[in-house]
Amino acid sequence: MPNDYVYLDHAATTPLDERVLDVMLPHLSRVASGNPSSLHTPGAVAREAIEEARESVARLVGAWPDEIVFTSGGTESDNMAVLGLASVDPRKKHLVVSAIEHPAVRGTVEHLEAKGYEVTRIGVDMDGFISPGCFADALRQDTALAAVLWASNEVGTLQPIEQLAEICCEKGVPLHADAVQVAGRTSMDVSRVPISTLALSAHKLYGPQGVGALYVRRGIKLRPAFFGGGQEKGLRSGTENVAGIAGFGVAARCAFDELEERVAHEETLRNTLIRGTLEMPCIHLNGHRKRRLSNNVHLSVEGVEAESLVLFLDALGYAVGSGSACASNSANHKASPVLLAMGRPEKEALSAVRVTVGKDTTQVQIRGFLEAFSVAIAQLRELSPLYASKS
Amino acid sequence: MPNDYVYLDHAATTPLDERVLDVMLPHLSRVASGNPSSLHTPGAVAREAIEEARESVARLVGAWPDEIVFTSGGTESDNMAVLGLASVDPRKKHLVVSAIEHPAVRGTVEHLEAKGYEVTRIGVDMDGFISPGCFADALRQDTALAAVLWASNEVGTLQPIEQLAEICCEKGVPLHADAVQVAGRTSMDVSRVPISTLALSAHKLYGPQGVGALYVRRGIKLRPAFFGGGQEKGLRSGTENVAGIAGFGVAARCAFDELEERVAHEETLRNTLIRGTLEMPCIHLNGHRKRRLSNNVHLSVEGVEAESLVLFLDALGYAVGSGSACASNSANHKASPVLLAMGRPEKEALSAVRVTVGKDTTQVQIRGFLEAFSVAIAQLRELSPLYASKS
Amino acid sequence: MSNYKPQVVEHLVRPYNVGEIGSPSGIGESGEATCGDVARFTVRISKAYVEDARYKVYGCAASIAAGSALSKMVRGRSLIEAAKVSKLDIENALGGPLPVGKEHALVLVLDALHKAFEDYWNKEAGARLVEGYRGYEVSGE
Amino acid sequence: MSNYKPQVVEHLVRPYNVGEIGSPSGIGESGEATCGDVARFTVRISKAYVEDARYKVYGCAASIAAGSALSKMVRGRSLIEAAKVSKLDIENALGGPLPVGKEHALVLVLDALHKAFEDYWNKEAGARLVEGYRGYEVSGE
Ligand SMILES: Cc1ncc(COP(=O)(O)O)c(C=O)c1O
Ligand SMILES: Cc1ncc(COP(=O)(O)O)c(C=O)c1O
Repeated sequence: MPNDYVYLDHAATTPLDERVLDVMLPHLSRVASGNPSSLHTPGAVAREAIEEARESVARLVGAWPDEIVFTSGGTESDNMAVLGLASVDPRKKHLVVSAIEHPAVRGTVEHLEAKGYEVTRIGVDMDGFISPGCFADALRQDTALAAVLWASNEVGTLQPIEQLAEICCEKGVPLHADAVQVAGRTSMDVSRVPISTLALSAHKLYGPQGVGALYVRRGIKLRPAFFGGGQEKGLRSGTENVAGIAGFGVAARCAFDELEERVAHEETLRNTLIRGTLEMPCIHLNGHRKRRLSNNVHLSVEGVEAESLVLFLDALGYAVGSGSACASNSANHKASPVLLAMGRPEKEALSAVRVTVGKDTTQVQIRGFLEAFSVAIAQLRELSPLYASKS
Repeated sequence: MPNDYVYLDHAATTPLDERVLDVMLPHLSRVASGNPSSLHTPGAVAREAIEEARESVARLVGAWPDEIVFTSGGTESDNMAVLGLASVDPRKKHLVVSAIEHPAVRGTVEHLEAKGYEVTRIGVDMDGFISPGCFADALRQDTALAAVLWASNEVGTLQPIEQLAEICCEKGVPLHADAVQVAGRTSMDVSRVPISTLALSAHKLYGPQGVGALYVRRGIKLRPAFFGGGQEKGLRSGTENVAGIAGFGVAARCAFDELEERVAHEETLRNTLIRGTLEMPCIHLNGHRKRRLSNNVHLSVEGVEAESLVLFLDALGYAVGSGSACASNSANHKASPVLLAMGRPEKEALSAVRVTVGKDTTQVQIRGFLEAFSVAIAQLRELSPLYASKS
Repeated sequence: MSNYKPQVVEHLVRPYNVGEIGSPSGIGESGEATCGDVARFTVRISKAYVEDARYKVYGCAASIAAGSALSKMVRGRSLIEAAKVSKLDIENALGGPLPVGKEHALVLVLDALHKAFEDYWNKEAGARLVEGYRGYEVSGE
Repeated sequence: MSNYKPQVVEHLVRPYNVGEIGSPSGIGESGEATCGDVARFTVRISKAYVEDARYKVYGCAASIAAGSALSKMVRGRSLIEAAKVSKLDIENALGGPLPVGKEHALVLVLDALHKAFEDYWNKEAGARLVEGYRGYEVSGE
């Protein structure tokens, strides 16, 4: 990769913050941390690092430290929450989810569906919002849990989570919120918003990959994700990833401390991007113009297929995402179910790219990107038998 | 920790090899790897790092790269294997395990037992060996899987895994082997030994914590551990811990390349330790004198309680383990079930410490340790109302 | 750059023979917009030689690169040689096998080219020439 | 050093008043070897003062440190003062609360000491003194 390569795919993963690495390194050295379960000094050092990180992560979301369970990432957190909440009361066999969940929730819900659960999927409008009314109507006496993607990893739409949480609270249904994308991009306070569980992932906020957390409200008893040594109060056995968890802690602390400036910075860049791209012909913004993640621009580019655009931009020195990163490496390109749920035609869904800025992205980079983008789509459209017929 | 602090608890976790860190660092930098699912160059860099690591891990155990699934550690690998093999054929509701499994297998099996599985636990002799005869007799038509701890994380005993695997193969029962402790300490070749699944953990062989692997023999179809983006051929969704996996790869490669010298070095130190400690009064070696892990010395020290000995040695500058690291941080000290299964009285089981050397441990350190050890036990025995009565 | 060889990216960014020939000897299309990929070849044939071949593709990088490479290989060749170009030939021109799951790109562009040839034969050379050509047992696929 | 305060480790490595007094005024034991911890106190009492107090412990670091700290606190004190030493006093001497799950150590050593006192009273001072002492409503636990 050339030195001036520009990374604009922060929704897929973020570069590691140097401050995070600094805190991780002592735990990755030869005289390093021990196993946090060990009694001796290296063990105690490791244990302290974990508890410090727990406090930082708890602060980021407004939780008590004892409500934070460290996991191997957002996917594990989502799985643990959905399976865990579903098995709290075995008589309840109904689930409510949005139609645009991340695969980590969607897949787990499908697994439960195959095991006999009934699932209500709440549709979304053309901006990607679920209607609180429909949501409320879907909740039943036998609803084991509701799950809502707080901010979409694809189109960036922010759901009215407080309102949805209140509805769940009134109806006595536990709510799981996937906050992987929104953490560090909006102020969060689970002490005020009655969410039951909340999934987080370190690598989406400048922390390391392979580390996540699940917030579990006091009083909620999930079943363990793994059986074993009884770590994380028995909920998540396995020797802790000390360096990774310590890194997550710093990442969470920085995200908390710098929240406002980051959001302001990202929004400025995002708006420049939106304005700049929408000036180009036949490009549509997906998701709501304002009520979206501070860093997310999601575009349908007529006449251009997403993969070739992503690779073209890569060749020009810019990394962007095509639809959801998780699915984009699969052999057959499939249209994003999220865009389909938003009522977009399949062809448009295949022409979607996601540009996500980060705290260190600059205006200069954005200007450069807009130029590259217009070159790329012009050339690919010249190539396209579908677009040519229009011009 | 003082600079000359000596770490002799390699069974709990190992210090990170500098060569491992060197390979991890580029993935932990600001211009770092992307999400391996992304199409662009940072994504491709990440993906390549993972596939290279997969080859190294495969080579360590004699597998094909496509038989290696990366996980978040040994605990996850054990859980995935036991739950996965158990659900291959839902008509088979019988499990066979040794009585001295690691909690990651023991706990998962207990979970299945609570769900209606019948479990046969094969006892061990006073050295910790299970008898192949008893093992063979326990396997039935409806046995879903057998699980055996190849090398005990506590007493270090090496099971006759090849023989047990042959027995399983003849009876058509899949065998899961927990190789977390033995990997890098014995040459392994799953292409010759008919094991179905094999659990590995990076942090036990100088790799990072929070990374593991499960070998899954071709043709065996496990159910997914997590649902989500479909990573690791759908078996283990979640954004990959790229730095960690890359680190595991180097750790595995070094372990493979240096196997013989490491084993020889460790055995020399281990034997010095065994000789030195057994010269002291009223100390017993647990596990077989020879057929044990190259780095493991497990002792019962009469009249001394394990926790106070571990902390005493820690104060003198030496880290050792008390029984199993996993359990040693729990509030109430419980006797190790492994020692109880080996027929030891409860009191002796509470007096057990584990000294485990590593590839970088030196003879000078061992001599220093033996002195510290004799000081510590002398002083603690002077304190002990149980031992005093003897002398 | 995905698992693609650098040659694929090179063809993606600087493709050969993009476009459409005005009043071509033959036109061929393959693929379906709704499932992802569409290719169109236009060819000018003169004295059984491919004087010009131009293509358009809507689709993944592999399809674009395959179209580019194929167009380059058939230009200036005899019809018979051109029709013999195989999937393997394209892959070789692209630096080796395409990533798993991307092989459809080869079929897509070959299909479009072959249809353009057939269109030419149908329109220009009439039934006799088609028969004659078939007699050579050339199989492009 | 676990979650223990440094003071605990200090007492573990350099404990005070370890041992047994020959022909003591009182002996007290608590705990059970099979469940982990045993403590034994021997005391020499003279004119209602604790002239000497020595202890032995088989058990975790907390128990050893608690015994050491307790023995130090009661030596040279009046019996009444000595019997008043509380769990909290020991914890303070050890730098603060013990880790969760380790509080039993305090009970263990106080039990042994109180039994040693009772043993002394029973043997030496007779029923009257015990009554008198009880009259003060001192509660060591
Ligand atoms: C909304 C959302 N949820 C869950 C995940 C999964 O998190 P992880 O990549 O840590 O497994 C992601 C990212 O991939 C995400 O964007
Ligand atoms: C034999 C054995 N199996 C499994 C594990 C669990 O591995 P991990 O610590 O990576 O979860 C360990 C170590 O804790 C072990 O020693």
